[in-house]
Amino acid sequence: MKKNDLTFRVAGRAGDGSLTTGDVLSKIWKDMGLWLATYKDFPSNIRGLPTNMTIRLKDRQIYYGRKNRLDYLLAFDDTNVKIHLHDLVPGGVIIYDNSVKKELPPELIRDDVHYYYAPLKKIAKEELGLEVIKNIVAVGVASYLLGMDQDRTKEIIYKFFYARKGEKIASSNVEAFLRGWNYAKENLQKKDEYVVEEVPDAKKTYFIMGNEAVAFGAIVAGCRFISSYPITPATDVLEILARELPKYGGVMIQAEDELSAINYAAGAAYAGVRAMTSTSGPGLSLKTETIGLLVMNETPLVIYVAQRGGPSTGLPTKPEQSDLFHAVFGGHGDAPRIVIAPGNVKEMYWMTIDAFNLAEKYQTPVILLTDQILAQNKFSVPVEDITIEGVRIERGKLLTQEELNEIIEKEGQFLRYRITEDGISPRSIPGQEGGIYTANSNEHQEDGYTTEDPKMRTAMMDKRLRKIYQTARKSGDLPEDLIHGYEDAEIGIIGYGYTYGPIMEAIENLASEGIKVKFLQMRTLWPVDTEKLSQFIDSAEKVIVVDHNAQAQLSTLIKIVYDNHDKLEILKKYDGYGFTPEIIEKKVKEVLSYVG
Amino acid sequence: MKKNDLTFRVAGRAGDGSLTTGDVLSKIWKDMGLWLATYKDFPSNIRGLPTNMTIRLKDRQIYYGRKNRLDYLLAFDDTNVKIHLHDLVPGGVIIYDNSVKKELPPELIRDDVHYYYAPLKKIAKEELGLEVIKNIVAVGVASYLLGMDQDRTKEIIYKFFYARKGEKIASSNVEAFLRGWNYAKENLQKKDEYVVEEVPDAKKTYFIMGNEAVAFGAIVAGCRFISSYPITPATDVLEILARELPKYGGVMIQAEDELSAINYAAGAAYAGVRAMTSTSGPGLSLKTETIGLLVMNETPLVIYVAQRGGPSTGLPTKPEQSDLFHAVFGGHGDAPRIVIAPGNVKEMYWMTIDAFNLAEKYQTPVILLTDQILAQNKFSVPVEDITIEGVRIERGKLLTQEELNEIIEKEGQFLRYRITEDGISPRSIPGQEGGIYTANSNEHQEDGYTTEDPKMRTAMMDKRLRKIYQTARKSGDLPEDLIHGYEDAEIGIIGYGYTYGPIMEAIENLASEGIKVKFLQMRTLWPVDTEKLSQFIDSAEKVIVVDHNAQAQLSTLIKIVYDNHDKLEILKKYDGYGFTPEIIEKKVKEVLSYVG
Amino acid sequence: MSVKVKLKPTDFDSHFPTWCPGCGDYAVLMGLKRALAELGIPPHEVVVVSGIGCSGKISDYIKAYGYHGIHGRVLPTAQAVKLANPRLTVIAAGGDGDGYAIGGNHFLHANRRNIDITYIVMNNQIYGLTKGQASPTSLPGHKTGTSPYGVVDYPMNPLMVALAQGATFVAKTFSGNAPHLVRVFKEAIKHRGFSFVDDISPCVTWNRFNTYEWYREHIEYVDENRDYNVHDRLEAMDKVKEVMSRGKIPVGIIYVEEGTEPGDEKYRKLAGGIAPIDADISVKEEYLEYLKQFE
Amino acid sequence: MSVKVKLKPTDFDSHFPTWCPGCGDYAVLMGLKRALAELGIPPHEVVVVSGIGCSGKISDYIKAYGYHGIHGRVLPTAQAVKLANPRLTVIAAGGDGDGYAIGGNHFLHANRRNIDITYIVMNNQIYGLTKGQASPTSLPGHKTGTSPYGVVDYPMNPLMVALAQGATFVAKTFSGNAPHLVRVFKEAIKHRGFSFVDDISPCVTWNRFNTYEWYREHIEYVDENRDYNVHDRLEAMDKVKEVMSRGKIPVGIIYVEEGTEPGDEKYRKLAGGIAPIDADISVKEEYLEYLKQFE
Ligand SMILES: Cc1ncc(C[n+]2csc(CCOP(=O)(O)OP(=O)(O)O)c2C)c(N)n1
Ligand SMILES: Cc1ncc(C[n+]2csc(CCOP(=O)(O)OP(=O)(O)O)c2C)c(N)n1
Ligand code: SF4
Ligand code: SF4
Ligand SMILES: [Mg+2]
Ligand SMILES: [Mg+2]
Repeated sequence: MKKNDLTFRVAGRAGDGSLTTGDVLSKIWKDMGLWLATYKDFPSNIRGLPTNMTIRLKDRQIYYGRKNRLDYLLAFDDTNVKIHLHDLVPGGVIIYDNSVKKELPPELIRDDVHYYYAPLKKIAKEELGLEVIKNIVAVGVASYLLGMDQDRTKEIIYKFFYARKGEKIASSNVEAFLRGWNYAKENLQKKDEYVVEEVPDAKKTYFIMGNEAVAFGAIVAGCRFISSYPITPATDVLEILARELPKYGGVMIQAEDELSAINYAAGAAYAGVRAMTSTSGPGLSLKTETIGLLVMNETPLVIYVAQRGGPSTGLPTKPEQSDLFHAVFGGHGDAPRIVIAPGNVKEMYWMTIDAFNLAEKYQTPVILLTDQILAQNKFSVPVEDITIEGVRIERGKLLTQEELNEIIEKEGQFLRYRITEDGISPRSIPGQEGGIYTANSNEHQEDGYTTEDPKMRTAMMDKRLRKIYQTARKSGDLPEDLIHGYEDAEIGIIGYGYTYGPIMEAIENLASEGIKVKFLQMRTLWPVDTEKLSQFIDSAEKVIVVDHNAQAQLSTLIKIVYDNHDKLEILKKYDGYGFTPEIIEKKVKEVLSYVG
Repeated sequence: MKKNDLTFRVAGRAGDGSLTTGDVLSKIWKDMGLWLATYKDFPSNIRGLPTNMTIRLKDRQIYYGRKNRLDYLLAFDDTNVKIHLHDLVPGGVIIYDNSVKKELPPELIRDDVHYYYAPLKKIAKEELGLEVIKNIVAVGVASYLLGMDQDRTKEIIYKFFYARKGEKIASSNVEAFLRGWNYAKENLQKKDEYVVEEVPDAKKTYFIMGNEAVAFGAIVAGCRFISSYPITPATDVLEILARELPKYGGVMIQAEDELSAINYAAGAAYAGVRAMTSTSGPGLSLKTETIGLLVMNETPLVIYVAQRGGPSTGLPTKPEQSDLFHAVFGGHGDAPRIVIAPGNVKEMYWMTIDAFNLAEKYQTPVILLTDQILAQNKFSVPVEDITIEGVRIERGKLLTQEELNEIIEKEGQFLRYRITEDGISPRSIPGQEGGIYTANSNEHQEDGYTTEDPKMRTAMMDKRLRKIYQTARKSGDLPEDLIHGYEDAEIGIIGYGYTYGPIMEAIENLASEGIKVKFLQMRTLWPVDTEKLSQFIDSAEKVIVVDHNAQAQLSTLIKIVYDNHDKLEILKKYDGYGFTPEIIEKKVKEVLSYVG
Repeated sequence: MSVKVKLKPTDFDSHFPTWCPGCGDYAVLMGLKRALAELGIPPHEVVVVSGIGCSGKISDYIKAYGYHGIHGRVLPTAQAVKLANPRLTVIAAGGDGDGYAIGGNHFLHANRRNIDITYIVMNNQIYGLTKGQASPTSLPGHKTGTSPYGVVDYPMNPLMVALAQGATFVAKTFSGNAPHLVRVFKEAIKHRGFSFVDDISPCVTWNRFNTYEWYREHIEYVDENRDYNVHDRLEAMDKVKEVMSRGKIPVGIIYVEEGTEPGDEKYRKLAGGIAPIDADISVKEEYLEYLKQFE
Repeated sequence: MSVKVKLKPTDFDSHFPTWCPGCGDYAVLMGLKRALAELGIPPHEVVVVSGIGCSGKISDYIKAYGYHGIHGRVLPTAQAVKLANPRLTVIAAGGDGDGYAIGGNHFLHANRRNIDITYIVMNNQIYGLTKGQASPTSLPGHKTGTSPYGVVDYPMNPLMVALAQGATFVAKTFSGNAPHLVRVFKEAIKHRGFSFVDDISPCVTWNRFNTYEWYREHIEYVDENRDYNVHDRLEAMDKVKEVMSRGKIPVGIIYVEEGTEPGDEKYRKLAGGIAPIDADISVKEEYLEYLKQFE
């Protein structure tokens, strides 16, 4: 019996409701006390093209929603059986909706896989009069087959729909669930070993999507203005904040384009409001010029970037980490900014708060760089990991009227761009008496007035660089890069963002085979913590850089600051799918085979 | 006597005509057979702020228009004496327009400098009735003092104005010249040693600005469409082509913004016309998204970028080389492009032609990266260096209708994005029968139709990378990086763009002191010729990277491909002024002092 | 452009669309195929430049040279294709987000340039592909993903903007009325100059407010029993304003200016009537003339 | 906004301008100082957001909070400043290139949003700072650096576009008529909503065609002996069109819509009337409500 350890995939066509099926199942399993992680794989299409969602569950923490191999497939048509058939493990399961094509053709039959046929759509249409409810019929079939408790499941479904759509819809969904359950009970003979059971005394968790965590982080951090232009996979943040911000005196402006989005946000930030803009690669490209402006006029802004497959429109709904070059180096002129990257949903929450604090403390744009996998998938997080305790709002050298008065009294004048030792200047906001200055895109003197004086120019440039490359770098304020795994391992791995998930799982799996690996999770991508990075690489024989893009962008960044390039092994991928633990394990073994 | 070797500066206020004075003097000297190079230093202002132009002349090739020290200053007011006084060499000269302030104050008097006072404005206004003609009065004074031949000079001035403005203006300018000459003859006693004389049998040269050479290169290369948005220091190219292209069936579209500029150009390129867009940093930032599109849909386009001081609006009329990061890495997704950089005006012409050929052969955007110094200054170039002989128009795999028919006959179909060994696919243009395809910003299959298939995606990405990183890299088509100076020197220098000028001069000066230096002039900045670069650095003890920006962008690029970072010495500058030979010489000596 | 060959709409068939069943964009695709076929323009002489959005996929679904560009930049590309090669029939197409939000500036200026292309906006008053956010044409009060409390801003008025900016052909049609749509497309393509067609193309998935039925109730055909001079810009503006003031949507060919020289011809005239695609680019002695000024 | 303190124009003095003598922008600077002083708005409650161009330098030259941003992005920034803090008087200012070329899209949409700011375009029908290229308002035939054979395109019509897009205050004034300009600025600043003022601000250096004299000959004041209803959008459009059809330039307060709720107020209303700058951002228990959905 394989209990409470399952990789389950629902696959259909866009518009089919596969994602709904997945959502309902997840909710049930979550309430049964299991830990979950999802991996949604959908096309840039509203209806018709193949779509699927993988849900992984365990009775303990799970890092990531995807594996090379699959236990369970719920397929709404034969096309989807074909697509996923070979991902199934021996002993795996297929639930196939045979409403349209009664039988699967021989080439779709594997001996080592268990098949269950159920006319889901037909039951929904003919017995329930509503085709889309086939998703819940499917839930019924799967629940039965997985040996779940009927009453408990029914209760969860009822509650789920009741909260969202009321009594009537809740009842009809329960009805659909029961039809599925009963069909299975009457017609299907359980042959497989998979079982999902209630976990006693389960840890309390949130089941939450990265974008949802970022939006919450923004609210808690005091963000009161967002302006963005919709784009997958970042839109959720805009939509959530459109709904939530007004509750707290905030404003959401759907901009006419990305150029205006970032300039709206900048205007609010200049006026003293914590502000952000959110986007993905194409929008980031369009925001380039303004990022440079914000470096120049030292306006704090959080730029949330959920990466997807590029270049250009590319693979608009698929994951990739190919905007790193641009995040770090994009824009004309010398325009250093801070780039930070959370590796999981918990960090997405906390590092959003960091981003706002860093932006104001260092009076700079901060890019919060994530990716489609973290942004759009849900993960179980212990409730104590997302709390408001310990949250600090640090506004840096933003002056109150009193502080401003004091400066003027003491120094006779207020200079917004005062050249200070740490490179950070006192900051006033419009409306304050005595705080007048010009936020200038031209090089400027200390009061903000345009200058072309070479000495002042050099001093201003030095100041701007100093605050990022020295003050911020040494401050301890930047999210620390973390070392996971086995410190004394001779193989190291470096990655950032979602690859944290598959790498952590690979480390566990390898450890169970006796292979020790260590992992440097980079959380501040710019400016790089050179010392920690160098120490990490120095102390390993070989270091594998997990780089989800074609040009090895992360490896390139590392090569700039670490000069023993031979130590680096690059593991690349750019086919629109996330790394899996298996791929990383394989690479580690390969490298091990020729190291020492 | 110091003959035919002069660093001369005219300094006044914007709108004062300093640049005109410089232009007329240059023209005279050019016609006298001298070699010239200028350095214009003007503010982002139309009237009032200090502006100056330095002209250097020799009787042999001259690389660069600026030096730390100055021989001659023509100042239209005392402010400009103050600004430039300390740049003068001992024995140097000041011609001061004392129309307004009769005497210079004691703090502006140096013992080791010769002063000549002349009321230029007063003469112009009172004797000639036209204040602006003071520029030509000044030319008269300077010509007299420099011992130039009166008749010869008069004749050149007459011709110069006759060609531009006709008989009447020509005569009044000659009159102004004579007033200046006579004033000097009657009132001034030559005390200095500077003399400029006609060079017998002088080589025939063009005296031409970088932007003028680029525009000519575009015409010769068959560019028949330009669309840009005005921006200093690139506007000249747009203006010249606005005038010239219609003569050859070409079109200039002044776009509504930079986003459209590049997309207009792209449309023309897609339709089969050689096209370009021109800009500077801020415009480059705005064009980012479309550069990625052109990488994706494999449309050939030349993007001319004349760099200026950044970030943001920055120092809009001053030189800098701080757009390198963006030129190479700008844009979301993996979007490799070709970046080439001429080092002098001759190369600006030839490499513009290269850019068009490369764009079409490799079906890619090509960034032609220059800078304000090369773009807006004039240099003497032997006439045989800018010719139409040897120009080849290479259109790569652009098909004729016949070739297209053949493919279809042989292969049954035409696939625009056919995956080929060299990564370059056959290219049709709209209007051709059988050549239909979609130029797609989404990842696509071989006919251009959108795909999300992981295998096809990987193959297409590989193809796009292959054509740049392998085919183009190994082809010999990319402008070769050049090694100048002394091959066996232990000190090397690396630079690109305008720094070619001061570096070449520094090499000559150092050689005369017995110090040997070699110089790798990078002309292809991406993809880097790693082998040549490595050999160059390997074979030196220390290599100085001349980097006109604050973040050492060129050095950073080198660090990616060359891993003995300790060998690199970074020489940075970012105060709005170009490197001078002296700065480079000093650095070489400094490095020499602690190397072997 | 003259009628050249006998063509069927199916001659323009390509990959099958992946739009939702019932989407208004199907009518545009079919209508375009029919219009082109009836005008006898062969596929290889047609270029369809489209943006990003559900609507933007149209260039993937029609057999013609296609340019499926980036979001919002349809018009510069399309205009330049025509400037480059006037023998091509150029159709620019995209959504209301593509054309009126991110692409608004190019819309503003394309009207001024009057290059001889046809611009079709599939206006569904919503962002379709990104799953239902407000667009500049969404009506006040409309609740969408980005307007959970209802749209706040005054809606964009593309017809009036086009008229204000000098457009020479302005029309509005409806995907629910195929014959009208085909007629408008044909006239638009035939018109010499910039032809702007705003097509009501309902999104059946994300816009449950502005449905086919809703549109049918709100449309007022201005070209049936036309009561104003279609060649008078001010009268056309008055008409649009008047219909809209009654809460209705004016549909029809709204304004046509004949006899104005298309912008591309004006540019071509500067070049002696030669189009860039026909220019001789072999290396010529006459180029050297340019260098004289530097001697 | 209420009259608060007695102020003099010189209270707004700052760095001395570097514009050419005679430039129309001086009048705008002076007029703005006078208008603000007469309205009694103290410098620290004023924000001047400007673009890049000669005109864009204005934020360097007035004592007020300034934002000298990048080319073309004046309006988003300015609107957001007001949305963030409604107690501020926000002036957006820039050139015709800045506002109608590169910034055209934001102009299109600012009219729709009706945020309570004043937008002054210093329209000299040329690109001044970049030394004389055609702008969207340059007239056909005008020879400039980028139109050596004369401008080809139909000129942009900002007044009509503003009217078409829902603007609630539309005016045109002239730097050659300081009293008019001050009056218009005052009305614009007082108007609650988006106030658009196109100011004729001659460039004496690069535009030798549209000179002060030329403008004096072409201007027709529509607010002297007004013969139409200034509160009727369609009548205002008719007036603009009619004056222009005679080759004249309509100058005056052209359209005013009173009583319409400004956009920023609408957005504020969603948030219970609290402005972002006044929002409490201390960490609160009530935030936890949000997390319930994930339990
Ligand atoms: C620069 C950029 N920003 C945002 C997006 C995301 N995006 C894709 S389509 C679209 C809008 C779709 O709306 P519309 O143009 O009305 O087309 P529809 O899908 O309704 O036909 C957006 C915002 C993108 N692809 N590129
Ligand atoms: C993105 C960008 N593109 C181009 C420029 C160059 N530029 C500076 S000002 C200007 C236009 C000036 O014209 P206008 O806006 O009419 O202002 P004016 O100088 O006439 O007042 C341009 C194109 C720039 N600074 N930034
Ligand atoms: S989502 Fe709307 S616009 Fe997109 S295909 Fe479906 S119906 Fe059409
Ligand atoms: S160039 Fe023209 S716009 Fe600029 S300051 Fe001079 S007169 Fe004014
Ligand atoms: Mg739409
Ligand atoms: Mg202007």
